[in-house]
Amino acid sequence: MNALHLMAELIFMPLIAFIVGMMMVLMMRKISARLQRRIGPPFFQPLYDIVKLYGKDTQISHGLIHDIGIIMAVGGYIGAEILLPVPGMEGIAAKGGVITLSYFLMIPSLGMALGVGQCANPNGSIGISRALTAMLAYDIPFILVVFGAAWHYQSTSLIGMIEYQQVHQWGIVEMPLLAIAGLFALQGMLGKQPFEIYIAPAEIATGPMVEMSGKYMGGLFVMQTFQLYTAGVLYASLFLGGGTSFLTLLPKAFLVVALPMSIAFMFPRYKTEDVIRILWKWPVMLGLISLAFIL
Amino acid sequence: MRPENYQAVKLGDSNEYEIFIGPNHPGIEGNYAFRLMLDGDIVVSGKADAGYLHRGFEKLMEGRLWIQNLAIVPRICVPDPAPMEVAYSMAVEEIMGIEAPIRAQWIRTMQLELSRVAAHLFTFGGHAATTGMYTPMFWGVADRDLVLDLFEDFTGGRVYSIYNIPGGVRRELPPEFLQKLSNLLDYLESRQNDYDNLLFTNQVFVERAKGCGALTQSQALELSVTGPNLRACGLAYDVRRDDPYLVYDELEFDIPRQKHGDAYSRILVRRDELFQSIRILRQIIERLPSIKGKIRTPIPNPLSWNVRKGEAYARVESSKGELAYYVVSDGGDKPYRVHVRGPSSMHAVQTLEFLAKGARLEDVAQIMFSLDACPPEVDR
Amino acid sequence: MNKVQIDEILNKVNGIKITHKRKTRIRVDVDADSLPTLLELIKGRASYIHLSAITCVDWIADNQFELVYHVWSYEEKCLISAHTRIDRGSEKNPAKYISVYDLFKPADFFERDIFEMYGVTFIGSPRMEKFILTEWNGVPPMLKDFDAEAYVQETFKWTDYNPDWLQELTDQGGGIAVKPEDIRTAGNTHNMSTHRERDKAKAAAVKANDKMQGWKQ
Amino acid sequence: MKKELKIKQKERTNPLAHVFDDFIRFCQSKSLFMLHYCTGCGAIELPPAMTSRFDMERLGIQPMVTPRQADILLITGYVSIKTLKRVILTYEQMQSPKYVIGICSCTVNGGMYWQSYATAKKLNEYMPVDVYIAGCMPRPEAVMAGLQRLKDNIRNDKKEHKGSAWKDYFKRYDYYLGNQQALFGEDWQTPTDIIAEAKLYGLETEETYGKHTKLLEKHQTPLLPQEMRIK
Amino acid sequence: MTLLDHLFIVVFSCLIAISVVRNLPIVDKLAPVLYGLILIMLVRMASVAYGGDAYLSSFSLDLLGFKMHWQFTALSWYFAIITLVAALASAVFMSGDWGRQYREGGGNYGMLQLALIVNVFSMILLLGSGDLLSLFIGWEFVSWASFLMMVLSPSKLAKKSAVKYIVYAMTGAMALMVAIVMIYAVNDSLEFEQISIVFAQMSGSSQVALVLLLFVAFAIKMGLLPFHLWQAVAYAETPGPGAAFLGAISSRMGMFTIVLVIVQFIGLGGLKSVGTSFANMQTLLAWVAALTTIIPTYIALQQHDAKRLLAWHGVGQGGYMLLGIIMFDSIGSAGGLMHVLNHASYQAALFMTVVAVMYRTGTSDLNKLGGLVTQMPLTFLVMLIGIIGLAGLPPMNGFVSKWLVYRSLLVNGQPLLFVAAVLGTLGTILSVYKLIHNTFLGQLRLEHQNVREVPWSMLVPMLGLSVIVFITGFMPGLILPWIASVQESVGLPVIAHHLGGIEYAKGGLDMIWVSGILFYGFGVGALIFYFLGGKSKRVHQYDNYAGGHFLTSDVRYHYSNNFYPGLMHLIGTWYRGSFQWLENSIVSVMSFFSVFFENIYRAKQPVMLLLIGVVLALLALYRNLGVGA
Repeated sequence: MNALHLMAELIFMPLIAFIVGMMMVLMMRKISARLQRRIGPPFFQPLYDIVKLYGKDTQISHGLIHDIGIIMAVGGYIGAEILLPVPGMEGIAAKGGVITLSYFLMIPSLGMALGVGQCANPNGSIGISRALTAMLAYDIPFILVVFGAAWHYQSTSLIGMIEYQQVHQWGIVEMPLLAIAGLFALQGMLGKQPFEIYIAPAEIATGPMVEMSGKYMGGLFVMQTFQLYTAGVLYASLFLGGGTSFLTLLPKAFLVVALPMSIAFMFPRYKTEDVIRILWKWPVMLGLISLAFIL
Repeated sequence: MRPENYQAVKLGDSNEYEIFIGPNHPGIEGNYAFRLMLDGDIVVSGKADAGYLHRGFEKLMEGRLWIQNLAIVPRICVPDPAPMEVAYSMAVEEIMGIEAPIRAQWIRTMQLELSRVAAHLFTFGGHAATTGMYTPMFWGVADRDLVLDLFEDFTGGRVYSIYNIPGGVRRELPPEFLQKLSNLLDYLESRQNDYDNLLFTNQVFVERAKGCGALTQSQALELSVTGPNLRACGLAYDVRRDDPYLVYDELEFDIPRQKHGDAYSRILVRRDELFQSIRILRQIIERLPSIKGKIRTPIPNPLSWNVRKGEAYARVESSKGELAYYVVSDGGDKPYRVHVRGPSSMHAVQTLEFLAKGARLEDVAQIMFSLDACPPEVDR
Repeated sequence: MNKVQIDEILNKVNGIKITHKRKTRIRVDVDADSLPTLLELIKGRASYIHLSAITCVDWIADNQFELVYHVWSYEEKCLISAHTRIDRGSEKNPAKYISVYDLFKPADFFERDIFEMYGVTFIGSPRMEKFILTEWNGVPPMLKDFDAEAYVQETFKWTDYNPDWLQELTDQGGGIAVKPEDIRTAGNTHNMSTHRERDKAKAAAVKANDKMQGWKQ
Repeated sequence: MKKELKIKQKERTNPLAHVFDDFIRFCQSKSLFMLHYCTGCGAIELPPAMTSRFDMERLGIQPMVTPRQADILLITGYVSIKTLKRVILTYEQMQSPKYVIGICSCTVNGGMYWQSYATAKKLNEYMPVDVYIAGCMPRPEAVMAGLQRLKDNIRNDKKEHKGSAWKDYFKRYDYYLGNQQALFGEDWQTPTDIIAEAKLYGLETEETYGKHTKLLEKHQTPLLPQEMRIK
Repeated sequence: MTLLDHLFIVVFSCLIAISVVRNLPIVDKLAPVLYGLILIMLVRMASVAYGGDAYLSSFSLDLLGFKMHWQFTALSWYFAIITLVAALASAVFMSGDWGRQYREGGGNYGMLQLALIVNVFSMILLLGSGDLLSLFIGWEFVSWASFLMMVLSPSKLAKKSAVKYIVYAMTGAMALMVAIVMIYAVNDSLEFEQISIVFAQMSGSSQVALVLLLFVAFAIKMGLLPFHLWQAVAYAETPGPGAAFLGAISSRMGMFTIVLVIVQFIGLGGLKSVGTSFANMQTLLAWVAALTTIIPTYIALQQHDAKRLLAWHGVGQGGYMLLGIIMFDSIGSAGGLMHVLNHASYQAALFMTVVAVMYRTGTSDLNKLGGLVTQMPLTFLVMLIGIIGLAGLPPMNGFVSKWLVYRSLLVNGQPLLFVAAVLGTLGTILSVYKLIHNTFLGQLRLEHQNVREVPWSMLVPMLGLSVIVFITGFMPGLILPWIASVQESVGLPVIAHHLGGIEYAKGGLDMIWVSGILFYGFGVGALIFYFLGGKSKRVHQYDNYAGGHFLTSDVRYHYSNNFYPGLMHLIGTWYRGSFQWLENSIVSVMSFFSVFFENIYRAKQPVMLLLIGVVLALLALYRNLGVGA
């Protein structure tokens, strides 16, 4: 890998993630609009929102950690995108592997938690406490899924996993139960209903976002695009055979994101303990059964 | 606020902290506030804080003519304004000793029931939204809009119709109106299945709503809870049936009730009531064409109309519960005293505080919306 | 329970005056002293357990407050309105009455409402504090001698109304054809002349307003 | 007509600055977050405007929960004195560019509550109002039309100067503060330090200060942010 | 005279020097210098950590006919260097203002200094042990030295917990002694090599007994389940830097002996041969380790006191070390061993930050703090680095060792253990966020408005430790050669490493790249933040969203108590239910014993000697009997 190639990857991998992520946000909002018998936002709406938020004339900060929290939240995802291989660009996926990636995905949460913490707003703190609890809930099935996949493909590197699936069959065919468990975990990871406890506007006024204005809010919007993209591409790489080109990868990723979204708007949110209960019951059970087959 | 409010004070040793629900909060219905003292996520105590919508209605009405007041009464409860006009008109009629013509009474009944349909459709969405499900709100409000279209058709106003007047109603129904109404009722009934699947039998929603904010019947009676909230506790009390007004004693309808008194029972009662209202409206559609006659008993020149001395307590069943107007006249051209007894003044203050105590933070908004409290009735 | 039986129970209260207005409405007038007894009696003996409302009426000419307790029975399906009159009190010595909170829990709300709107203190009511008017420092506004209109005219300069956009519209030939103040003066002479004691009340209100100049603290 | 107040703002030297500004203004007009605050009865017509029938989101308008996140403050009807204090607090907590829309006649001049001792009459005495939507209450179509007007104002702000009323609050803070003090008393203070904000963003003019701000300085408890310090 | 002899002499002279001058002011300056000296001695022996031969001591001691000798292998050196760095940091930390405040508060500062050097001395003695008898004596010394430090705190609870500790420690010592006797009985020798020989000769049930006895002895010191109850309270009550030192390294002596005895001489084969193939001793130990990661971590989640919270995490992290080493492969054992150093570095730093906060505010109650980040930013920074390390997130060193453990579990196909380890990590993230949130973030209380950053004498060791946390995370290759030597010396498979991490077929780890990418991400994030967005204005805490309300000063607007209520609704009952009976039963047994041992404690040191004497006499008796038989 020459330096120039690497530089290009460092720039383009997050950029592609951002652009695709914005389309996923648009898709999400369009799906919700259709279910609610509406038209929904125009095509460039996610971009308008982000530019508008970054273009705010004034914004408040509760201190340096508030700023750093947002930097960590966005930066953590930018780092994670480089660990997530896409067709033609592998980034440094060979140096980290899927365990490192799953740890990287916790850094934005921690960053946001720090930033929100300094806002000194209990709504935000409750939101973070719920978000971390939700992380505890969905990470258990998620890590089982990662374990199963890594064991099955005999590799912790996503490149290796994709190669295996390209040669053999897709993961979803070989490990259907694990794939279903993965979808559950995905729903929790995206924080959509019924696992939407940490935003909960009617209870804690959007929780972590309560004191976010201007570019701070913009950072969180950017983070959401990355989040959707990462979830979609990661799941597609683990179970849907990744892709040899963007033309084959992206439809899978969109499909993966569309599935949780279409059920999300049909449900209220669970309480925190029910989230843990549900996520530790069904997906973990499915994952363990599946692991019993794999091992 | 005053500068002294910002001068730092030493905080006590308690680990409880405060959360402000409202006035600017999605978990509050309207411009109202609820201060919670929390320990973890358990509410230690809640304190209602009203007055954000206070306009001094009762004072305003003392300064306006009898007829002028009709313009402002509906504004006391925005989601369900029709019962306000009717109750006020009924009170004035009682003092005057006149009675609205029978056709006007049927039209009033129709207006009240339509308003109830609209209010309940609005409530479902609000209740569901507090648990994080927004789709019923989008559906419910859009369907309510169709009801408002009918209001506009026969009264001229979408929300505030100001259609009643002491002695009757202002205008005759437009042609083909009953056909439109019938079509709307068909449409609403066709949506029943969708709403049931989406909301009333949604497993997650049922799990959230069951047991949330449960009142026993004796607690409800002690707190003067009325309307659907009381019926959800098992007491089939309805002003329409027990203190009949207008033509309700000629109509056939059931009084739905539930046993458990929790949020789920309350929303189920409202759902059933919605369909009972549709049933009543169907009967009205059937019988109204055969009832001919005037729509208004003539009253003197309203600009110099001195209502004779007396007092009246008029009660109607609004979508929230028992609504009453106590009107006192000293024989002048303006009311001497008007007292509005909104059902929410019982639900939104004492009952809410009572139910919030010991509840979970997750449930507070749901409790408030499931009580269907309407803050302007508290503030007036 | 028929009409006779309820009369029998009510007549146990001294000096009671019973008026059967219609089937579901009974008006009773009692002394201030015997009202709690009456409420206790009809709650305990005749199942009137639902306190529908407590209304206060300011009879300024008689220098009295009238308190009306509307109590409903779910079983009898009848509403008793118990009227009583108490002394209106003065600014220094505000009106006092006894709370019925121990009989009816909702009295908490109504008594607090009357407390802040009329200044009547209910002894034994759990929360005699401001609720709706927490940020109002003037006299209780529902009193007849508080002239809201005079107060508004003095506090808000809302009639000299010339926003920029209105000026723009006026320049284009539109705008408000008749000024609000013109309508008001016309309306005053025409509509409000029939008010019996308008001038008297107005003078009293202006006086009261002078006293409460310090409300904006 | 009130005179145009000049603010001491640095000239942008970047040749692309205008293009950027236009782009940002375009995005601002396309994406408006409105605050979820029902101040009065007009709020009842907002759900229809938001939901399936009229669908505000197709215009890029969506509700937001806290003032920090929102761009538009919709004053939906009469504001009682108690609410007005909260509205001012909320307005000051919102981040510029921010827009105020007065819905219903009551925000224009008190409407049918002109007689009421408890409601404020003219909203634009206390904060700059971008668009008034008159009516009691305005229909959802009217609300949408008002919002559309606001969008046009924002987009054409460079030419017509109608979309930046929010600057007026900083430029003529003394006037607004004076009206607030007249209503709430002399020692009225909000936690937001508008003067410091005006200074920081270069929005101060000679009318930012005056006798009312002096009065504020005299009475206020200074609320300075905690500085991070090593020693 | 070998280098090891020099080391012993230096350590001993330091012990003498400090005990002489301990009540003079000069001890402040002297102690760090002396620890530095010992550290230099250790660095001179560094060749052992890079594959060199073990150092043997020329001293030997004949006691009751046993010949005791001492040696320093790569393993000993690895633990020794951690001990000395922790001791040096603690000494510097307490040398300045903290010590002054401690003295003024009525604390016995001289005794604290003495306790520290006694601990270091006894640990070096234990680490250098060359046979089972010197091991046992070192073991006893370490136990009593820790006890000496724990009883320094004047609080009653501290005394009680110290007594509880010594009860446990004596139980462990008894177990160790019986195990030694068992080994001795077979072959009449106390050399380490005898263990594996004896183990092979033993019957099945004796093998189980031996492994269990040894394990109980070491597990008690390390605080492994179910012997975890003594540790957290005892460490948390130890004064200031003493807690940092004990929390960092003291209980890791258990880890040292596990590696030395169980891993090296019984080995994987030995453990697997005990029990059935389905549930052998390795599985048992692995599950003990896994439960040790989970249960104390979730107990930590419930704590209100910052020091207790950290102390419970200290217990929990021990589980990872055992879990890694018990896998017996190159990456797992490397992870377990590396975690000792990593844990020591961030745990000491974290304890010091908490002590620093206590120094300024006088409390470590998490409900009484908040918003200190503006007042004590450097302490906050250290705590941030520390908690990232403790939570095991990149780029700090905790991530590397945990990654190695995870990778090993994955390679060995242990999904349940893997999930257990992740559960522990997630619980750690939850509780460390609670720690930093309740201490440094949120609402600043009135009484803390004038709190300032701690003086440099306290900041320097904290910052130094956090630099270690970061550097060893960024370049784990600095540590990995030591690990490799340790693995070689104890006969484990050796890890293939480079400066950035490890090489491993099908997915390695290169922390330089990983951290680089992370910082690249942060850099881009910062660019976006500072150049694409406008200026932001700092605001006061009252300028905050409160549902449209005015936030006034009488409102407690800081969420601290019962921080994870949702989780507690679910698992809170388990705390009260299933752990309570265990704790109750152990505590009641212990309190019964503690009465007895408290009396012994009152009689003080002679009893300790007496106890050692009794133990040795028993040993001799057994030997004679054995000879006689």
